[in-house]
Amino acid sequence: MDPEKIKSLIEAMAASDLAEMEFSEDGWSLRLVRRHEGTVPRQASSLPAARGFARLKPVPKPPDGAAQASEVLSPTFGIVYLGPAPGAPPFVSTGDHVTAGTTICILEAMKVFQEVKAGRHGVIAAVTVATGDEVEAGQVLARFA
Amino acid sequence: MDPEKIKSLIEAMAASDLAEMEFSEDGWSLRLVRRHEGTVPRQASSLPAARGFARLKPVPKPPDGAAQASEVLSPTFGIVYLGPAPGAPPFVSTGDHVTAGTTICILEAMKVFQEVKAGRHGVIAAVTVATGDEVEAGQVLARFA
Amino acid sequence: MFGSVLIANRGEIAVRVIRACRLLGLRAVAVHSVADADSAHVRLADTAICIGPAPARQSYLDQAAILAAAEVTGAEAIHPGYGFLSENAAFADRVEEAGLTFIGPAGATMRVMGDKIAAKRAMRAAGVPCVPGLDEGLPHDPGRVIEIAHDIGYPLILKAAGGGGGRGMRRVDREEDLLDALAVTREEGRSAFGNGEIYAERFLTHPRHVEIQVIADAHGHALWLGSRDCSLQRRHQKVIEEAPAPGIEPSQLAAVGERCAHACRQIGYRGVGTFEFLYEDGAFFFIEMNTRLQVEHPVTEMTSGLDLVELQIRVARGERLQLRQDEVTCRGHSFECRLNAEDPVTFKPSPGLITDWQMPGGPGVRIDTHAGPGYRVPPYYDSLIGKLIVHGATRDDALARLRAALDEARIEGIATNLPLHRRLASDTVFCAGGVDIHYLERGMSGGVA
Amino acid sequence: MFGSVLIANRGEIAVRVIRACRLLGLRAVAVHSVADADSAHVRLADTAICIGPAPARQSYLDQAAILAAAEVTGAEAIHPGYGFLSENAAFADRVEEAGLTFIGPAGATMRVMGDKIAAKRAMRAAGVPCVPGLDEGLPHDPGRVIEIAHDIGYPLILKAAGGGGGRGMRRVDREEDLLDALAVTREEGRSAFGNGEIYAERFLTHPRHVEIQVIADAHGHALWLGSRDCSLQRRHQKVIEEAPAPGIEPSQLAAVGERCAHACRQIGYRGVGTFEFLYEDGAFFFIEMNTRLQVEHPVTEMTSGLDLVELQIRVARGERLQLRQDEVTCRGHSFECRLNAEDPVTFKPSPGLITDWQMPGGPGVRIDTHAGPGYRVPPYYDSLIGKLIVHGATRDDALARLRAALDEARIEGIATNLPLHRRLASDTVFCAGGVDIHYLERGMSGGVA
Repeated sequence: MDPEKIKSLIEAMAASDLAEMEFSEDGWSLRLVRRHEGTVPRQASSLPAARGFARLKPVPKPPDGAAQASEVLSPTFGIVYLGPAPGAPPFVSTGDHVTAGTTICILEAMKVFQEVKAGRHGVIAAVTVATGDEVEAGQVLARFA
Repeated sequence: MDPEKIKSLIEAMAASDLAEMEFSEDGWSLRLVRRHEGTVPRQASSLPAARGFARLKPVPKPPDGAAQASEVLSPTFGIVYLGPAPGAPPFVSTGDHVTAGTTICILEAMKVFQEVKAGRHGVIAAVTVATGDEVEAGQVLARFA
Repeated sequence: MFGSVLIANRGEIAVRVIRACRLLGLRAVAVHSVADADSAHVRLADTAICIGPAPARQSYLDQAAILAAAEVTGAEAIHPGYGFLSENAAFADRVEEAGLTFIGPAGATMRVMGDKIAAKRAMRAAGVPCVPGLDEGLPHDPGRVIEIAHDIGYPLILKAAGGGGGRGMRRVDREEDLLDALAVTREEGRSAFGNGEIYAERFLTHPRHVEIQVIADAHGHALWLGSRDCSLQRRHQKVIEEAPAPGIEPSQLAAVGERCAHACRQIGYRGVGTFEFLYEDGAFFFIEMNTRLQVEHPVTEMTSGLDLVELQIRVARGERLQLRQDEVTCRGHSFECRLNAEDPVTFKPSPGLITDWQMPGGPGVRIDTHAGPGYRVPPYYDSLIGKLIVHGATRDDALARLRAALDEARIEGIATNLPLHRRLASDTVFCAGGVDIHYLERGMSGGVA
Repeated sequence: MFGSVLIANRGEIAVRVIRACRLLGLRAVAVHSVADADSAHVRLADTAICIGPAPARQSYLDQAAILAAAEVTGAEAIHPGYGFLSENAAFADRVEEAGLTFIGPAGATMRVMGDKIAAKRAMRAAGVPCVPGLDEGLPHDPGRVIEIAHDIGYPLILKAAGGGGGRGMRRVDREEDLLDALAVTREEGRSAFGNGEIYAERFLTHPRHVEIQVIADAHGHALWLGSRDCSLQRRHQKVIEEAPAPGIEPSQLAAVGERCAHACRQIGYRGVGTFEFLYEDGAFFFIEMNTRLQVEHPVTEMTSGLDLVELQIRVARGERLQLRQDEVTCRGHSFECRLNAEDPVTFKPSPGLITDWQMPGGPGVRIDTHAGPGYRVPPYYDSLIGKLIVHGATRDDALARLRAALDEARIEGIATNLPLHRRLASDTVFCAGGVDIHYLERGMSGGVA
């Protein structure tokens, strides 16, 4: 281990905007972490996952490129409402023609309601969820023909 | 749901020595847990695993029946010492004849030393660990020929 | 005296109440929806019973299901927590009619305090300072309304008697806007709360939210247990609370606290409660009384050394408060951060699986939560997943501990408001103390919140 | 004044010290062995550096590696924690020689206190009550030894001057056994500690272990911060500690506390320290001074409201203690349970993977730990995986909180002593207070421990 090398690494870290740096050589290892300072918020998502603690698989993010998609995907974890009110007809049914922006369903999470809209025009081949269903982010809500 | 039935379940639980009981019917479910009282210790291992919290696989317990085993297994998670002192010859080597009770190695955990002995007589075909190794409970330490 | 308590709630407050039951040797009965079958309050209770499907109106708000659950489990008392049925006077009545103890004030008391005009009248009668304005509904005669408004002064605010939580209110800056605004607000009150009664009050432009915690037993003994400042709010939701309220003379807090305790005796109050005030230019103005345990009760526990839920259950059991007012002290300073499953910038809710959860510990740190690694935050209820509470010898010391604790906290898998809390704990204006209730929505000192 | 601290330790105490550094705005440098690369103190520090393989003598006890780590990371001070190098005077000297601050007393002070005879002499000179016996080594003349022993009285105990932690001691009940026992103990002292000096003391048959926490700054100001009772021991390992020591008049504790503070001034002590006493039949007898932070320091923090590690670092920085003795108060009562990875019956160590870890929370509960779900307890170090600390208004209240908290705690995957703690917290004799140091090994009130 070369003390000068490590010192220079610490200085390089200080001069950079890196959040974390790891270095190892000859059985030594060095880990540097920069704490957020003052009012600069550190996004939780930019933090490294803890090592040595339980980690579970995060929910997959829905893919981009909805315009070409053959499916309408849920943007979030939530509860599905296929119609605007209990007993009201659904926003869309199998065989319906929709255009980009047509409401497919409403998703509720913690009393906040969010409309899910079609990303392109097309014919609905199937609505794959029901009112009251809990859906994951990225789950298929409806399929185009 | 029949209130009388549930009441009778609660009474049955009170009269028993059960630690936990679950019951469900018609979409209702009931879970009863008895807390330990006074000086009666409740073994941690008898508790149900928490539901909805991270659970990892526990380390497998070594099987019983060492007398017939073709291997010597580690009884615990620890550090292996094949000899009684640094530089001293090992307790056993490949080809050695051992009897039930011959020391195979020493395991250390938190400064407590424990001898691992052969469970039967036989010839050592291989010692599968080295001094300083960390071994799991149930891991093979040596094999009989 | 009851020996078992059904907790008609979920989440961190259900866990909090179960802990108090455990402390007192009472059997704790949890009720839960299908969505909460794996929740911490179910695991910690002695008995747990499922009372319905996930939506709250079919479970935690279903009075019949909760009473049936109490009957079959042999629960003798019901603790409502906060939210859900905690301020529902009809539910309190039904609980008592069923021969059980409702852990809270009598339904009749809750009814008076739930009507803003009646509450204000009761408070004025007890000498509690109120916002300038009439403690009765505005008349229908337009000329008389203009006269009254002139006496109160502009800007003023029109409030529907049945409103609350920021709804049914309208600010009026000039006399020429008064009558139109009144007509609209009256119509809103009628359609939204079934009550067209409207009252007018002086509108305060830069008030702080300061509240007084009280407790009263069933034998006429009432105490105030300290002050809290909850001015850091967003859309009427408190974000960070602290005790005591900073920068206010202890003697002035004691004077208003004494008035609150006196009011409790006058109205025959029983249980824990909170008098909420606006505080502006050195004066207190009563706004409403919460007749239940508050989310922010821990900051008072940290500074007073008292266990409010234990005391609440004890007075519900008919015990006399052994404490004298001069034994209630305030030691140090405490902050509470509400940890919400929401985006820290857009505030969009973020239910889902918590993949990593690491909370701070050590001296002066307390965590109240039902969450943990592997917990899945359901989309059916509010976004509160825990509370991070710190205590320090002084306000500055408590702030330093708050920053250190927030820095150590880590929640992965869902978005949370931890980044907002970190920013607030380092915000120079908030750290100086005494921000008003608009501070957070104005965007703090550095820009947009 | 230093701006960064290297923590020459691991586990919960490394986490504890890092928290104090964070609070004070100091950069925290963690050192770790290969086995601890994933440990909490590594994650929480600002800088972490691996100093060697798993065995402690090649890492946490390797003075050269630690000093090299301080140099390359630019650390300006070293906190030794407890255990490892914390009472190694030569290490303290090397740290100071390297131009760094050792967070603890001067090496010379540690040397005096590390020699039991020298320590006793210093304490007697400061008026601290000691166990009857000579404060010098026994002579070689057998006749003189018999005379001295006669004056002390039987039973007495022979102790090697260099011993400690229960080693190098031998009880003598009768005069005819004296000379043989002395010869054996002298030989033991020579071979085990390189010091054949032996002293004799009255053997106490049913003492309690009561200790006094002190702190002293570098400007001659010393305070005592309260008492602790640590009588629940097994093989000289403390199991549950509490503050204050129950059933002893506060005035008597204050008198001995004042003596301890006085002794600190006399010997020029600096930092936190603990005077350990045996307490029997209403009298205190000094046994030794620990010149470092104790495992059980949190119970004093809970009752005094002070942060001992913060104060320790401040005095090491040369700050003057702002606190006056009359401002040090004791509020309520506190217990600490040491959570060990060991079988609760056989006490066999139980390293391995923690598959489930749920700790209590809420009012009056504090957890100090480096463990959590998914943490793998390594087999290389001691078995302490955390500390569960409670605080209550009274001893009974604290005991009720302790029982409730223990009931809520759950650790799966490894064996722990939680069942033993649960049993102790409900043991009627322990709950009454004041058990002696043999109580746990005698098997408590109900049978075999």
